[in-house]
Amino acid sequence: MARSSDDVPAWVDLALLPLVNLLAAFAIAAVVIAILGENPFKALWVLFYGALGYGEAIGFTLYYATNFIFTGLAVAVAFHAGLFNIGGEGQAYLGGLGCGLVGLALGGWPPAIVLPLAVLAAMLFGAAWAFIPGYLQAKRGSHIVITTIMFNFIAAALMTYLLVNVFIKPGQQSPESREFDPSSWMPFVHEVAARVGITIARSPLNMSVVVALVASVGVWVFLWRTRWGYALRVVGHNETAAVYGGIAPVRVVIGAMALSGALAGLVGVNAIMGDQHRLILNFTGGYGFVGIAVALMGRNHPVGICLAALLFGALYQGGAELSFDLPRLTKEVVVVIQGLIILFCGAFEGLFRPRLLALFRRAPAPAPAKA
Amino acid sequence: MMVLGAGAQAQEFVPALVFDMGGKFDKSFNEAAYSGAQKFKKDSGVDYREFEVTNETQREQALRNMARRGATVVVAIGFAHATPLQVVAKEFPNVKFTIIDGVVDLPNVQSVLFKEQEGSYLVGMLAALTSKTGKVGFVGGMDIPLIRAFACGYRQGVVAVNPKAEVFENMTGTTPAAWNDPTKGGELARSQFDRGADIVYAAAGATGLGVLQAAKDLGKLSIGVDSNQNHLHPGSVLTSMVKGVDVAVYNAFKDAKAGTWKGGIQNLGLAEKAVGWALDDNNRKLVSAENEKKVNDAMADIVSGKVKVVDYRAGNSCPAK
Amino acid sequence: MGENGVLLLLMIDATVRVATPLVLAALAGLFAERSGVVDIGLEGKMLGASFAAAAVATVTGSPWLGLVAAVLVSMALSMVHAVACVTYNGNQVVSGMALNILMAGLAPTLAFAWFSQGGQTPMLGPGARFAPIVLPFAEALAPVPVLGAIYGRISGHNVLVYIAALSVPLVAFVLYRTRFGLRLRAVGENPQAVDTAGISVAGLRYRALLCNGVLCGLSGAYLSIAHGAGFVRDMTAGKGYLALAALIFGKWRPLPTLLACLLFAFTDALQARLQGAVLPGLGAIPVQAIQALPYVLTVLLLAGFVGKAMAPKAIGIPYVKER
Amino acid sequence: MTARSAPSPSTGEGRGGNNVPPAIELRGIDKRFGPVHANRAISLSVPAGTIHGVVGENGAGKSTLMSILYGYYQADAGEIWIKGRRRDIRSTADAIAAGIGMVHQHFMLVDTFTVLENVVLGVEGGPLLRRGMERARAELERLEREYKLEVDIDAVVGDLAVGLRQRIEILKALYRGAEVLILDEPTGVLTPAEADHLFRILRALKAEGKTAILITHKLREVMAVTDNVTVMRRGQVVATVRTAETSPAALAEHMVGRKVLLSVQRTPAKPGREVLRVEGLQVIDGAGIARVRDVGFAVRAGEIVGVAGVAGNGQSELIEAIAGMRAVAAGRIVLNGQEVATRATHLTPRALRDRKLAHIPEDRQRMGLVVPFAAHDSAILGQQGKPAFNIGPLLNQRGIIDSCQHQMDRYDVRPDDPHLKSANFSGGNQQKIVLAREIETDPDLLLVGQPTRGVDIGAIEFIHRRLIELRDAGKAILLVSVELDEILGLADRILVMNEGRIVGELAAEEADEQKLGLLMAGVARAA
Ligand SMILES: Nc1ncnc2c1ncn2[C@@H]1O[C@H](COP(=O)(O)OP(=O)(O)OP(=O)(O)O)[C@@H](O)[C@H]1O
Ligand SMILES: Nc1ncnc2c1ncn2[C@@H]1O[C@H](COP(=O)(O)OP(=O)(O)OP(=O)(O)O)[C@@H](O)[C@H]1O
Ligand SMILES: [Mg+2]
Ligand SMILES: [Mg+2]
Repeated sequence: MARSSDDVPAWVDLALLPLVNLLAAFAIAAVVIAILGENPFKALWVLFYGALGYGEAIGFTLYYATNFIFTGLAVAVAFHAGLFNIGGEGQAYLGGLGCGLVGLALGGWPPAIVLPLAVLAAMLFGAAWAFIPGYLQAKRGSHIVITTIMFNFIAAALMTYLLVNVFIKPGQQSPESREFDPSSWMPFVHEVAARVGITIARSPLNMSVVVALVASVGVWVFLWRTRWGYALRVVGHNETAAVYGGIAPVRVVIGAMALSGALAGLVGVNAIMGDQHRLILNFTGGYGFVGIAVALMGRNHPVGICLAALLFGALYQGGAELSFDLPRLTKEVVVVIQGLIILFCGAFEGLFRPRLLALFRRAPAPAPAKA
Repeated sequence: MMVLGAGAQAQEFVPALVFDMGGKFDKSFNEAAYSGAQKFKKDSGVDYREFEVTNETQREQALRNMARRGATVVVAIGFAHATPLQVVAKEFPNVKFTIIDGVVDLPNVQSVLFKEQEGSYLVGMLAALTSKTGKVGFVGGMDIPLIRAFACGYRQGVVAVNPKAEVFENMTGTTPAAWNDPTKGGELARSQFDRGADIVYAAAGATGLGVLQAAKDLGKLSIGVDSNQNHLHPGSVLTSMVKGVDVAVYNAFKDAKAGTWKGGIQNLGLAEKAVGWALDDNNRKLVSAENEKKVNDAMADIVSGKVKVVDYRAGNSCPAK
Repeated sequence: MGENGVLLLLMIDATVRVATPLVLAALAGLFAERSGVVDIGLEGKMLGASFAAAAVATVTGSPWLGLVAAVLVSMALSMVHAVACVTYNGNQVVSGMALNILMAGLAPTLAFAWFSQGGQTPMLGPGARFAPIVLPFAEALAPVPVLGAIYGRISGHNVLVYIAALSVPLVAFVLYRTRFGLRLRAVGENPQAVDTAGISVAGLRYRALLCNGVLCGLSGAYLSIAHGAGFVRDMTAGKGYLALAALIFGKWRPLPTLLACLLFAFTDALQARLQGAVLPGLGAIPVQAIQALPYVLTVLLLAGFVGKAMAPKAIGIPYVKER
Repeated sequence: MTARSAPSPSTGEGRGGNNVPPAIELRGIDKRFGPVHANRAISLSVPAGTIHGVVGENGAGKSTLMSILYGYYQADAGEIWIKGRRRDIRSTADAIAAGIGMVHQHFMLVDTFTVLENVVLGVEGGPLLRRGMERARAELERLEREYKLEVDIDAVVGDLAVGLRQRIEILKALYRGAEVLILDEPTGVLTPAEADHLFRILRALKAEGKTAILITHKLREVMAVTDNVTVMRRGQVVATVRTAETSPAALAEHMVGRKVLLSVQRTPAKPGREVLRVEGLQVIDGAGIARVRDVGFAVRAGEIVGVAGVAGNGQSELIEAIAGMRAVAAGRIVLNGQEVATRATHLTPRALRDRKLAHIPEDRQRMGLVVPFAAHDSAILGQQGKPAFNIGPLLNQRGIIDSCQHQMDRYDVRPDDPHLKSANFSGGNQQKIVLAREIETDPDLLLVGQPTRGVDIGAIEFIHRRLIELRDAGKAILLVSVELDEILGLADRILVMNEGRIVGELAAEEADEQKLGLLMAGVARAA
């Protein structure tokens, strides 16, 4: 890991510190919960149990985490190329459209053909939606933050149009497409497990989670172990040095955005092929935006992103349980807790850092940094 | 956590309510559902469980959780619950489900639909009868079939009174924010007033609050939706197109408790008094006796079948342009 | 003046109303970003402010007290951002996102706890919000052709619209003509230069964020106690992001930023009037296409004319002297 | 070995009797940056009205010490005495108030500001700019006249050449009424004429009773202008001597702890085939200004061709055009007999590297390295596509690290840890990393820009030796430097550039500093 400080044990930087921050966030959240008249310990227990306490909960947590991994990776890849992609939401939306089209068109085909095609289509559509802002940034200098924000809105308009006017199931009032043929669904993890004789609780968790893990490893290998990833990082840090090093920033910028969009597009596979099995409105549910926090909290590193995604997945699922079991803790309170956690684990990361690092720096001699 | 098994169900009556994405305080149909449930709680002394969905994945989860945790009857608000309910209702054949605004064809599901077009027709008539400019407006949340049905009924009512009347129609947005953007709602209403409309009908959730406010600020009239919103700006809200979601929820709970709950599809309209227009002290002065009579006559005609109000959703088209 | 002229005036009117919160928020962002601190948290601060304004105006019946509350809340949130990003060198984007998410939850929670009206405040009566101000002579001039109509349109907005209009030259003046402005511009470009000139980088950024809080507070208050009449959850509906886009569009300069806000607002007003339009030969244009028009137009303009936006050089990078 | 002849840093002495107290006295200054111990118990005394030199190899802690005096960093321990009074300097504002001014090694200027705005920043004279600016303008014009520090007050700093930017830094200090002026490697970016000019200013200041501290790597300058000189090594003061009583060789030995060869030994060149040919080259920059005009020359295998010139006369653009980083507006470039660039087409930097071109850029931080990358990642910049560093689609991580380790050992990079961040190496060591990378590609043509800028003598000796070795191995080298010593010491032929044109070409034997100086200034023109 390239990022850990040179002079403290890596576990302090990567595990202890986030934990301390998490505790601080929970402490503040506990105060809020107490003010609202609930027992904070009970609430935190429900949150924790509801997220990880039993099979189905874990399934939901991992399902959400899958979405966050995709959008987190998307943000991170762009970030390493020096680009701030706020457009994950729109790219995910389009990704869903891409795989949805495959699901609708090739319903009855063998899964071995449909599923890879669906994944490919999701990536392609997501990439295409990010390609345009990338191209405009590289060639015309149009600021990527504005264009990707705009493309989120355009994607929403496009999808609403398509669902209301084109894909809507006739005679139905809900703007959603017909259901795909079950053969084209991304298999649920509980089904796959059942096939090999393991019983796990039923949840929307589907094989997309494997795609997410593969994507994480892939992104890591790509960024830190290939020349293309190398070129991308050089461009992100120093464009002049990139030109000097024989790298064409224009191509890298466009390529990085396309890759970023492709990763965001995979949300479509998880949500559409894996869970909804039909095209619907708003299935992106803000995952694209939260992906920004996930990426930055995960320090733009796939391992960190997976951990942060897990945290957010747990918050989504545990939060739902929280408002389910403790009616006084409405969905808004859950959002407050999420905000606090992002604030403390992300923004106030430096609050305890110097003290904690100082505590550990004294002990071992400045060892050479390990990769 | 999951101790409530099938055994407990037999004795205990546990009603449950799953709201749609806007949340229970959307000043619109979720809130109507909420007040129906609250009324039931007050009348019967039985508490109910509730959950507000915040993303698409939670719909199925929420319905299943309710059923699994011992709910006797689960009311789901909003058409988007139809597909997940299709799955969950099969899993829990002994649990009663009621869905509002959607159809699920299963024996243990009661599907409640409303003829929004009929209520909208009446307020459309009243708008046309009251308008001095012959121009009226409509502000919808999102361009979806449900909202088009509102708009279409409204247009039919307007045209029935004044075939030459002009109807301006605006949709707020394409994201969920469209239902929560009173600022934009206000602007859309103002744009219609600017073009000469003097009455605007809002069918856009909390966005509609901005429409009502704009009408009030400009001294024009507005028409509320879903709940009776006449009291929000007395003297400025011409009327409200009430949709009896509260009654539907109340009845579902009450019937389930009494054992008279029945599955199947209910398509509720004026005849069932499930939709209608609101006349109370707040808007009394705005509606002349003559207009009141005309609207009530039309209501009787619709109930009797003499006048047919086309449902946009039936053929994806509207006779009144 | 023909009917079209009147409609145009009315559209300009709408443009002004929609642009006001954008202008205030974008100028707020200008202070933060010119000082080198990314502010993606405009949305959250606006939301917090609009809640505070509505809540206090409801309780006290005074819009002015509501305005003060909005400004204070927004400043407090800016200070959270400052402590995180300036003192503790936290990630500025994460901090901003955290504020957005926090306020999206906190504002309705507090509203519910306070007013029990489901996460919104009661509708404000006329006295509790900023009413339109009729400028002097507006009535007298009304009969005068053209001029009367134009002046009539300039007149009749609420006080925050005029504040927003005045804040643009004011901010430009502060930025280009005052000591504070000079230092602000410097610290966003090269904080080391500021530091070695004997000025505290952190102090400057804190002050910039205080200004940011004030303007953001005004923007939020506009939504709930001037244009609107009460707080509704999520009522900012992405305006913070749009303001940020306008700021970037305007290349971090006051006047171009104003123009960008006006452009966004104008296209918005335009799309409201274009909905339902029928193109000869093509039939009715889908509503969604018209709704997407402002965004498409923005992208096209950006790609076609605006060229490369040069951000303040030190933006987003915490100022750390010792590695 | 510590030669403490004159001004002793010990207390008391400076204040006894009617002696003026020293302008600056540092006692026991200690400073750590995390694991790096940059200053160790440093004591230093600078008598008022003198010019005090500070020398030492890269990373010795000179800049750190001065930044502490200037209040930019806080010392972990130690005291600062100014004019015999102990002062608490907690910020640069305190230092400025105490009459200290500093010209930093890396300039502290706001590029988007005008000269005037940069100078008044921090001393605006009131909350509104207008009045203060007018006063400042008058005062600045006076200072410019008095010290002959001409710059256009309303020019935007980003458009100015480095030499001019330094003047602004000096003006800044003077404008703030500095009694003590610290200059951190001021001549690294100056031509001899500009440097001389600077020294005249320093002497003028001294005559007014002001004090100057001069950090430099150029012993010639130390000998020429300073009264006393302090030598630092590895965070410690190893000697403080009167300049008059020492010699460059002695100082150099103090600095590196061994004997150093101050001039390069070389045999005459044996030029072979033509490797690079440039004809009628014209390069136009982003602002539409022609930076290189009608330039033509050739470089043969086995020779070093030096390009001399005042910084900003088109040398950088020339090198970048040959390296494929800039478009060619007219003319052509031929490499190894093959046309590589014309107005119509030009090969990319990558393609040129494939054709055995290597390039040591003049600005290692901006171009040569990726500062936040680990050293081994910086060490493959430009070579990331090389088969040795790749296994199929993947980078050969082991190979890359090994290769970097190997290069670090061969080029004596310190610390020799490939995993360390590139930013954590001192300038000289960063330069060695770049040098190693480029030379080890075994190029036919090596473009070298300012190879020893900011590099200490030990490293300079090494770098010069490597370049000569390379030449002797039959490589063609095009060397751009503003250091005339360097050009005269290394080049076999010398081209002089002025305002984008080649105004003269001299063989090594016939060149001397004076001839070159005249050509560079654009006064003379050689055939
Ligand atoms: N801000 C900083 N944070 C961490 N380490 C630093 C910092 N500044 C300097 N150092 C380290 O402190 C040591 C002394 O650096 P300093 O810049 O004082 O050297 P120097 O003598 O000025 O060298 P040079 O001749 O290259 O300018 C070096 O090892 C350097 O890497
Ligand atoms: N000889 C080289 N000199 C400098 N950079 C190189 C060299 N070879 C490759 N690179 C850089 O390394 C990256 C990957 O190189 P590679 O040759 O594998 O690219 P490629 O497979 O041809 O793909 P593409 O050319 O489409 O980027 C490129 O971004 C390129 O900029
Ligand atoms: Mg130095
Ligand atoms: Mg290749």
